[in-house]
Amino acid sequence: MFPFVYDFRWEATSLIFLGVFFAVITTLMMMVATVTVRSVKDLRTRKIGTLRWHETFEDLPAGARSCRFAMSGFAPGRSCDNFFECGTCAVYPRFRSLEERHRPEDHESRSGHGGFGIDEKRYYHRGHTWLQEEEDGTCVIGLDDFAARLLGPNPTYQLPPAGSTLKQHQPAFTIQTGESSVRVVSPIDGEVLEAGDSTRGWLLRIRPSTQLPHARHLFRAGEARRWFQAELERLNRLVEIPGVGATLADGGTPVDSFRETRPDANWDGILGVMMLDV
Amino acid sequence: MNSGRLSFLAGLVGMLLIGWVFFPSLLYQKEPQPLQFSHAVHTGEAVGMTCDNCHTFTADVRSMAIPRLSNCKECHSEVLGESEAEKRLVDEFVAHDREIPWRTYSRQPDNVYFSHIQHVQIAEIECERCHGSHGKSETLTDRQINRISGYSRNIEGQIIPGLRFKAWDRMKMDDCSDCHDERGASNSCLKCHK
Amino acid sequence: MKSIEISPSQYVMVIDADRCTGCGACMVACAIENNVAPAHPDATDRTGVTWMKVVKVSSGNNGDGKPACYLPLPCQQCAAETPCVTVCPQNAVEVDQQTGIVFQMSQRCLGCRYCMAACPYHARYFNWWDPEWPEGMEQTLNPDVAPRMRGVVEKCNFCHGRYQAARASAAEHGQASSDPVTYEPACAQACPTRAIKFGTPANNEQGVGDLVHSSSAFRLLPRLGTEPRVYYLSKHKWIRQMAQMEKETSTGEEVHG
Amino acid sequence: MDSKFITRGLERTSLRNFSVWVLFWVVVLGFGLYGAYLCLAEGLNQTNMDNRFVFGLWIFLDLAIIAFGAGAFFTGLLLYILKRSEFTAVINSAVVIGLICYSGAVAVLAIDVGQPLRAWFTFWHPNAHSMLTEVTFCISCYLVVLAVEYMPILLKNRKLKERPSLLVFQHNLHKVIPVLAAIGVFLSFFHQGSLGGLYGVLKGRPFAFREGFGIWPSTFFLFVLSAAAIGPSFPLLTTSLVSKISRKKLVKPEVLQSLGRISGWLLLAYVLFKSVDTLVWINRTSPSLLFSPYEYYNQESFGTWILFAEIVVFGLVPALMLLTRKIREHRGWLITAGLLACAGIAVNRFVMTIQTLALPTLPFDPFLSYIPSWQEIATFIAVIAYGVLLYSFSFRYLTLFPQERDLNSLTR
Repeated sequence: MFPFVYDFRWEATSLIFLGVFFAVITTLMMMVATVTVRSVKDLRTRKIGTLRWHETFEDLPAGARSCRFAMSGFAPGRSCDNFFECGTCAVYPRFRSLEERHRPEDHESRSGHGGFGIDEKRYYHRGHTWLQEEEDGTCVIGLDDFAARLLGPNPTYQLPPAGSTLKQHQPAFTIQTGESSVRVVSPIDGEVLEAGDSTRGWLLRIRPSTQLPHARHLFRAGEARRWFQAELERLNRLVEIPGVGATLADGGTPVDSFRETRPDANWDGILGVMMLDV
Repeated sequence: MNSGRLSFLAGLVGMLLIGWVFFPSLLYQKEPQPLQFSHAVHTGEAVGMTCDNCHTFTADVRSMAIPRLSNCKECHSEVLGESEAEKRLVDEFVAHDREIPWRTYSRQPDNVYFSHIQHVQIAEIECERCHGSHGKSETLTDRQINRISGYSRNIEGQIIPGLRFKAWDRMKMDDCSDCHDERGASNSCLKCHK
Repeated sequence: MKSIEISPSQYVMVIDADRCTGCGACMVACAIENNVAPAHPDATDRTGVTWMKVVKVSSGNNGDGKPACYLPLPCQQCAAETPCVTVCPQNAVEVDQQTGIVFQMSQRCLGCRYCMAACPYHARYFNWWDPEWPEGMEQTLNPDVAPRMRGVVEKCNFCHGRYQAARASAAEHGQASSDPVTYEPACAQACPTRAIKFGTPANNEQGVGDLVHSSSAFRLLPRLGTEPRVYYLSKHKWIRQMAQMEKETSTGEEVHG
Repeated sequence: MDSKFITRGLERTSLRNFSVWVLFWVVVLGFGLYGAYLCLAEGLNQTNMDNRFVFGLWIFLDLAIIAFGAGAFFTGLLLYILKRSEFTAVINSAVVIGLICYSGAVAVLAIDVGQPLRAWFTFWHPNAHSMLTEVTFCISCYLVVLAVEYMPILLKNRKLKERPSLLVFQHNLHKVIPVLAAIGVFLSFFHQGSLGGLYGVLKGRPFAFREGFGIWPSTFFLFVLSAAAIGPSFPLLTTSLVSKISRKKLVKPEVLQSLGRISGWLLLAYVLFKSVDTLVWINRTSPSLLFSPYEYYNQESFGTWILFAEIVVFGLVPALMLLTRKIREHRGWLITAGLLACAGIAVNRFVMTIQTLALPTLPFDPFLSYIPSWQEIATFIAVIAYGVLLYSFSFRYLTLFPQERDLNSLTR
């Protein structure tokens, strides 16, 4: 193996053979070393939050990753490959302008679609939270109708204290319901000012780092309707909910709690898959 | 220096001590020689003996014999000097005509074939080449036997990391083959193994 | 058959198949000389260790006046493309350049048995059991041969213990180590009919130098190109043809050794 | 109970059912390990191998399962090197199976050699001319590669990835997987080939001996090609089997059909080359050593039917089946074809090992037979049980089939 080992052979065959072997071993060791060094570096630079979101995104079922323009019909079948960061997405501006030209914003005011209350003033995030700008410039965050029906009655919230920092797409708070707990991702970067509760109609008051109209990754009412529709279909593929699906086209109202209609389903799994916490 | 680093260093030193001091003494079983003997006195100017005066070829000419009592008796039929060892030699061994159970330092493993005659007579290699200054030593050290392999430490080498600084520091296969290489002798397995 | 490529100073064995009576003395002498432990009670003829093995070969109906012959089969000490040497993963088999002896280093052997699969002569043996000698019998072990342990391969090495001893006494008489020495393996010594001859063609001990060129000399499976150092002699054509796998030879033409 | 460890969105059987399943295999494993222990402690006299039949069941199985493990390298080649991204669906499972096959084979080899503690000698004093040296080096390296490839799959476990250090390590490791896959392909090419070369170089065994290019006999290339041919077939089979047992849809049917089609082309090429090789061997190689090839098939148990079975029944037939669209699109037939293809490779490995040793070389030698002892079979069963256990745990707690969440509802 080595020249100092008795009966090491200085012949071409041996040298080629051992050369290849050592090359392979060295490459392997270098790779593991590089990976370790990079990991240590990543741990030091505290990119964990972003990284975790990227990993979570990669792990999402394909159905949960469809592009917003796929839902609006401008990019059929397109999957998001930018971690839902529409702000930095290369194709966003093109599709956006297309959308604006061909389908001017739907101003048809309806209190709900598919039985979900959609508020024109609110911005919706794909983790089933919404953001609403208050008069004093702060924002409040709440859970949308869809999430409320997924969670069922009386969920408990573990909210971050005032002064905490929120990062877009990274876990903001945890909800406990039944046996399962799910992490809800923050719709935007910001600082927590005050924790609320469900009786006040919102869960967190924050000071966002971005002004809402510039937060491209959030949905406005028109888009949110289509997205709710897609989410309902996704849910229906996971678990057949009586009263949802086929009946929805008739404008029927979904049940108040999905859970109660199908108590036998794996609700922990469903929660995770629907609320981007896999 | 924080306590973590300190305890790491302490542990390192501790482990090194165990490995370099404690473990070898555990690994090797010490066997004292039955009698003290000074090669230096015999090979010194006063007596002037050479190695082959006592270490002669065995009958099959492959080994050098460890001297038998008859060798000693040639001079030591009675006490010559004043040393304790010599008194014991005469009292315990010569008087009862009992062979001295010397412990051999350099017996090779069972699968090794070593022929002294080929090395000493044909190749004319000096005794010192392999046995070092043993012929000038004042005392006989304990024989150390590896408890696992059963080999003498003179074969495996006294230096713990296994290094060889002088030709006679070790008598391992590599040492044999190095010398064979130097002298252009064959390094075929069959030459030394049985 | 190709002419020999064996260096005249390397050892050859010449076994006269016509003289062999199948008595098995060579097998016994070999086992004793080389410290082969008594067979385990469960051992069969396929799991025992017999460096030298005498096999009986029947002629069928083409006896040529000799209905059967005995072939003592030691390791054939192949001189060319030695099959066991190239396959060993860790250089535990070696051909000694001076003597031509193929030497199995049992201490290096992993026991993978690839060499046994490679050997066309089935002359290699695996230690399926721990070698055990009856109480007291270990005193009779030959000090010139190291016993082998369980799980390693071993084989005939032309009694190299005797070679070493011969080498030492040659040295005593001042003979340089490059000259071949004369010695006789245990099987040759024990053969009551002197069917086994041993020596170097150069020194022509027991006439081996002439015998290997005789017209009745042949080797086993010569077409494999292994150039065995073990030669056989027979005046009987069927034996020669059988050993060389030559089934079609025209009558009246002698096969030259 | 253990639902916190199961990937969200995957539906797994209850812990109770799983425990029963595991317990059964643990008992089987225990029995197998006892047999293996006997072989190690008492020696190889526990087997029915002997000085003539020096290799037996174990070598045959090693060769076969290493060929089956080729799915790991071949799927890696398709996915990471040839960028066929649809095979993301099976890569994790293929890696786990590769790991099981290789580690199992290495474990059996360690029992098969007489002095396992001397295994390092091969590394310390390698004989570069021996095919076995090459096999030893490559398989140990590749086992390391597989273990490293398994790590990101393992670290994706729901609980493990909670730890930032493991998450980051997994993330970075995943980025270099294409390099690992490339090394894996390189190593696999050589050791799959050398396993074939093991027998092809044996001039002393005219039944196995083949001519070739340079130092490599033709069996070297045939083994590489045949391993690549069932590389896609075996994951197809295992996926179907796991799907059956777990009652889940695991991958889209198109992926399996795609695997089948690739397998079919490679198998066809293999059958072609194997036929040419056999003809050269019958007409040139074997006669040149004075061995009449027809004699090999005169023996009672090994007639020419085995040659026919190997090349036609288990070679050409599945190749054509896999290349026929209609058959491929029928789930049952697809699996049957995959099964036939894998059986064909197993027959080939059987012929190269067992039949080679059974046939005599010396003119006065008899034909030999060999039946493995229960200890040998037990050791083999231990490998199966180990594989089932490792796979079961991986399947339950890791995400082996990324498409599974999209294909199954979460209704109990």
